[in-house]
Amino acid sequence: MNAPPSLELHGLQLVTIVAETVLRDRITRRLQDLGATGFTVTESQGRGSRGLRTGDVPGQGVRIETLVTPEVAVRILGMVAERYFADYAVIAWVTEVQVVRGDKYVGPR
Amino acid sequence: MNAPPSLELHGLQLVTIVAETVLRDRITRRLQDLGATGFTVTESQGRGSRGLRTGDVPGQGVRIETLVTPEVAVRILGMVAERYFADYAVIAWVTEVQVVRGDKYVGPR
Amino acid sequence: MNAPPSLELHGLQLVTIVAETVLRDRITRRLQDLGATGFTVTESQGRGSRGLRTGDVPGQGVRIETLVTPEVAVRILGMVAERYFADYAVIAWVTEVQVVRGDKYVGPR
Amino acid sequence: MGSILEVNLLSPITLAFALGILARRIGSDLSLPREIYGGLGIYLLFALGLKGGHELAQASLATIALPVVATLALGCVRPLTSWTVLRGVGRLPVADAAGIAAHYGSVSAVTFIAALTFVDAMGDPAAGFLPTLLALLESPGIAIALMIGAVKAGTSRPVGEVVHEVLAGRTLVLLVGGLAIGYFSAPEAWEQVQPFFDGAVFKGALTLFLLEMGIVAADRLDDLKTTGPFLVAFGIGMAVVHGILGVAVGHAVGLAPGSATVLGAMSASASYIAAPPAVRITLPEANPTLSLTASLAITFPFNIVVGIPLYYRFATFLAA
Amino acid sequence: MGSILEVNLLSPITLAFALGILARRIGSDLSLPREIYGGLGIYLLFALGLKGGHELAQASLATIALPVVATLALGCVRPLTSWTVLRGVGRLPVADAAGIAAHYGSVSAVTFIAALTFVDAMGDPAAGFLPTLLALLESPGIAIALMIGAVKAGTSRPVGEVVHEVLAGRTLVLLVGGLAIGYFSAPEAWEQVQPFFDGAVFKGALTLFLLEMGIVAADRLDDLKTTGPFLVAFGIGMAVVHGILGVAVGHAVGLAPGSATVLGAMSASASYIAAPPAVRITLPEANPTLSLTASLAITFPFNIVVGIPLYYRFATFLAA
Amino acid sequence: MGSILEVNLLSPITLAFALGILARRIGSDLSLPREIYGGLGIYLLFALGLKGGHELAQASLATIALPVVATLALGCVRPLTSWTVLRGVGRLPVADAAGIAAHYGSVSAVTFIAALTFVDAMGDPAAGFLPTLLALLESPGIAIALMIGAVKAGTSRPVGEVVHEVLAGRTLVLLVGGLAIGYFSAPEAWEQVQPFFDGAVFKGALTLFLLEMGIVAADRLDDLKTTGPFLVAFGIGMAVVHGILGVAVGHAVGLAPGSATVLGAMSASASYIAAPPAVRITLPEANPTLSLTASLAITFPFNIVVGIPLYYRFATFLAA
Ligand SMILES: Nc1ncnc2c1ncn2[C@@H]1O[C@H](COP(=O)(O)O)[C@@H](O)[C@H]1O
Ligand SMILES: Nc1ncnc2c1ncn2[C@@H]1O[C@H](COP(=O)(O)O)[C@@H](O)[C@H]1O
Ligand SMILES: Nc1ncnc2c1ncn2[C@@H]1O[C@H](COP(=O)(O)O)[C@@H](O)[C@H]1O
Ligand code: NA
Ligand code: NA
Ligand code: NA
Repeated sequence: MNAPPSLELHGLQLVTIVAETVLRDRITRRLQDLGATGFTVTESQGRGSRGLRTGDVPGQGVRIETLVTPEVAVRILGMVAERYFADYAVIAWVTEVQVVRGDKYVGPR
Repeated sequence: MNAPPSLELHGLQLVTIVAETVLRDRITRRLQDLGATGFTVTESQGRGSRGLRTGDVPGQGVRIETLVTPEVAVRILGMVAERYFADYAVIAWVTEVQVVRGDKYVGPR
Repeated sequence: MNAPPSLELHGLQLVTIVAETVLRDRITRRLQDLGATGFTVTESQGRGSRGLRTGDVPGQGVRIETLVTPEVAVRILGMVAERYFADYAVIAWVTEVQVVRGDKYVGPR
Repeated sequence: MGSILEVNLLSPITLAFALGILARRIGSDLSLPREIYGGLGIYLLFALGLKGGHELAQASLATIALPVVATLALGCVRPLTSWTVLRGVGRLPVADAAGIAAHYGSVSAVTFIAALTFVDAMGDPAAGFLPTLLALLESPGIAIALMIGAVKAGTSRPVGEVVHEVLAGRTLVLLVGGLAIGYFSAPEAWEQVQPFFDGAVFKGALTLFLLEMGIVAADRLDDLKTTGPFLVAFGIGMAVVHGILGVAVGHAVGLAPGSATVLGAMSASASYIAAPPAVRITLPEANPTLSLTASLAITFPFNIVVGIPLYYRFATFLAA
Repeated sequence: MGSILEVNLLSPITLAFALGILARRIGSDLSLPREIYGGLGIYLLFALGLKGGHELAQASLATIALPVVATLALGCVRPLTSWTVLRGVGRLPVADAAGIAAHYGSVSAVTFIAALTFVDAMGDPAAGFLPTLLALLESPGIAIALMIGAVKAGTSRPVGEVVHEVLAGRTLVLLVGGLAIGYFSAPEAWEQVQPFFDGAVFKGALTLFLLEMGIVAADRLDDLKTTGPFLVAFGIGMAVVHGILGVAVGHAVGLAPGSATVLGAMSASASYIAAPPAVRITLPEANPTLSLTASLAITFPFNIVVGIPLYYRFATFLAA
Repeated sequence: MGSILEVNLLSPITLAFALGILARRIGSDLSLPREIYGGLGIYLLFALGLKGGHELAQASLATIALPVVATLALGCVRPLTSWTVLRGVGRLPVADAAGIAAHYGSVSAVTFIAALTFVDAMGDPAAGFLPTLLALLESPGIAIALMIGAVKAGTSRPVGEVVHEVLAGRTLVLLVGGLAIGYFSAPEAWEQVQPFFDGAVFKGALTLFLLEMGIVAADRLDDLKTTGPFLVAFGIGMAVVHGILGVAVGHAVGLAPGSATVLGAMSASASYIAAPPAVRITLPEANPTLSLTASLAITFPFNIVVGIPLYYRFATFLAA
């Protein structure tokens, strides 16, 4: 992308986590500790390998997105995998993106 | 991304389909047949080339995401294009992503 | 991705803008002027560097997605950065994607 | 007719609809949350069914036999008249004509309720079995028009699947389910919930619903510019023709003016809830803007403001 | 018993539940918007608390002391009987047994309200302090079952955190908060809002709520195929045992048949709002499909249709 | 004053607000679905307008002329006093001062309704044309404060566009639209819907609305730590000054104590629905946390709990 320098595009990683609603606050609270500077949540519904509707426990699922550096992404994915993968309906993936004024989202190390 | 091997990141494709609500069940029912192991749906509104509001037919639009292998992605996109592109307000795209424990989402072939 | 030629995949850019709800119509109205052929909006909630809840002003946040060519993407990001970054809770990023029948989304130049 | 129109125009129900239109025209952000609008719609249909079922339990089979037959006949005739006009006069493509005919072959429950409320206010309340007729008039028209469309368009679309969807659709399930519950409930049990499903609560909920319907209809007014004058003429003309027909048929089978008016309003109305998704799936080439604009932005307001008093006037004329 | 069952079956409340199940079984898209369903639930709990609080202000401490003790005892016993049967007879894994026991140790407020409405219709209204007992029976059972589960599973899960979540959960806050407001409000102030929180509005809202509960329950009926016959037997058997126990205990502490019936129905019921998220967090290995299917698709309908009349029959038998 | 405060504190309306605050402080997940909250807000404003319009139709122009002038004067003065204090005493930046002044130049409809309910309970009901005054007091203050801000900040922000947005905003459309409908509806037509828009249903809906407002306000209490003591003093002090001013002006133009109290409460209140988006667009440099915390977490609770009884006390003192 031929961005004029003024646009200051930064390569970052977008971590997307789809999880049962019951985990919403537990996960977002941890994001900041792991170095994320913010997050965006949307409501979702889904079906996965678990055969479980995400809405099995009343309330739907949530889709959490956070823009982070690669190191923070690894920490977040590790946390999600370790704590929640065994027992909960959770899925997480990473996308490479270009962020405007991306330096804002590089948290303290 | 320097993922520690323990994280088992898998390259997969994220297919996103934005469609009229009336197609929601018709599309998600087909996904599994084509090899997807799951999907996530969020509600959406939109405006496109058709000049049609997605909400023209009562009910809003839906945004369906499914993580799949490249072969399955092609099948899904083909199905959507063939069946729905001519007559419905539908759009579909593919993003390359890295998925934690991505092997879970490689369905039976 | 080994797409059969019939699928006509086009490389495009997906611009995602997360913003205060109060900006929803202001931003979407501008998208078309800048060359976008459509957009998809979902409701969201979030927390960012501003320490502000997106929902501080009653109403939640919105997540606007638009598939565009790289030139249009630059224009949109520039508009968002210039007009809204200083004073509003806004974030924007770009992802490289493959779009089915992507030529539909290349607006007039 | 002056005072009849006045009763209709100066009711909070009609005025709320006008306020909704006005609000959107001046660019207001006013809008009932979608879920509230949906919930009110469910409440109105269910309440209508419950009350109708309770009253049906008091009616004799002899009283309703002829009106039932007449209603089914209307259900078969209306999609055909619509189709004929749309193809013959409007020269619309097959899919569009069939799609619009499906809307005008079905009914608008809100128009029905507004007519009930109007004849109540005129001191000429309709018979208790009218909601049963509404349930009977809802589906046949959709099915017939879709079948015409499928045959003429030579498609192998899932008409069977769609017939099921219409029969299992929320409108019919609420109406028929409510009728059954009202019919079978013990009278004392019905009385315990009646004030919630009847009277001021029902009319108040209808007022709020019409406020939002005004907003929704106003959103379609701009489409009139692109859909052209034929659709406007069709939306009004079809309403008048079907309305007069409904009143006449009602009178012929022995309905009093209040009931004949409501049957006329029902017959004059066009669907905007049950028909659209059914048409969207079966005849996707049909342009949904045409059918929705006609039923929501033309026929519905026409009936609410002018049509219902007109049908009433005709019904009292026949009965005189 | 014939006429008792009839009163129960031919009420709009029970019939609306049946309609919800039927609608989903025939593949209807009918569904109350999630937000309306949530809002109705909040209204019902809050209204129940308000009314109960207003009536509690008229009760003497002497009258309610024994019933309170009896209720707390039921709250301790029910999770243990459930656990014992689930482990001993059903041979379920520790986490599943503890998870289900938490559901059957708590209560269903809707079953409680249906029982109140039923004894009203039978001319045997329950005492005004029963909602207070409901509030007392809600939480202990969840806490006890979760503690058993945490100990047996040897996990260090956040039981404390979860106990807080249950106590601060919406069900208890609305019920206890409503009780307090009803208790402290000046009688004239209560009268100004009473018609909104009581009588036909309350029962009408309950009818709509049960329509959606039928839809939700029907969605779980298919799960019965995979969860197997033990769960069906458990869901019905446990309801009967706890129901009879509740009625007997109520009779023993001096409750009249109406009140004893409601205590029995409360005891016979299983939670599907407060327990699920608590169990999901504390015992994530437990399969939520098992507990939700048992409480929503088996025990809840059983109590609504058959259980409540049965407990009433037993209560009048004891009182005879 | 003891018993006045008691009437106010022991009403379900005030107690529901307190429960909402408490629920959030103990970490409860209780919250009305956003759509229900929005729907209740629309209902309350529309009902207020309808009833006010119906009563306005009975008022003579002579009776309301002076109060109308007085209200418009209050609408011009209040943003100026607010601006002067915020700049002069608080030394806030231009944008923040203008933003907060816009909130305190407008009104809170819920405070108004609570005052109506309170004077009703005191046996001193307000005149029927008060809702008309509310509609008049809503917008001028926002426009004036935004204009000051735009001029002082030297920006070329879209003030015109924003004035349109405020005038076409949902609050004003519902209020003025409701007033017009209530005014023009035939009396018999109004009576048919009145029980839905008035009395217990209205007060019950207000109770639920205040439960959620307590939750929303509690979410802002933590912000008080960062916004500092000046804002607390401003939120209370401005309410008292504007409240006393409103009562005095009301008394001067001949309003009875009930009406003067309601005018005072209106004058003492600050907007949290109409003003925030208008300010956000016109003066984006203004920190929305400051204005929302002041109006929602300080002024609103102060008026609900202490202010309204105080203004009433003053109004009866003047009238004595
Ligand atoms: N292949 C997939 N693509 C997209 N979303 C998925 C996929 N699999 C699972 N999900 C989402 O993740 C949630 C949990 O999935 P699971 O843990 O596999 O049951 C589901 O409810 C879906 O929302
Ligand atoms: N360029 C675009 N970018 C993002 N979403 C789009 C775009 N074009 C269309 N859409 C979405 O796809 C739906 C159908 O578009 P269309 O078929 O072009 O009318 C719209 O309602 C939008 O939600
Ligand atoms: N690092 C991030 N990742 C994802 N979304 C973010 C991030 N930072 C901010 N946001 C979103 O952007 C909005 C505005 O952020 P800000 O301008 O930083 O306060 C927030 O409410 C979030 O929805
Ligand atoms: Na319809
Ligand atoms: Na529960
Ligand atoms: Na306001």
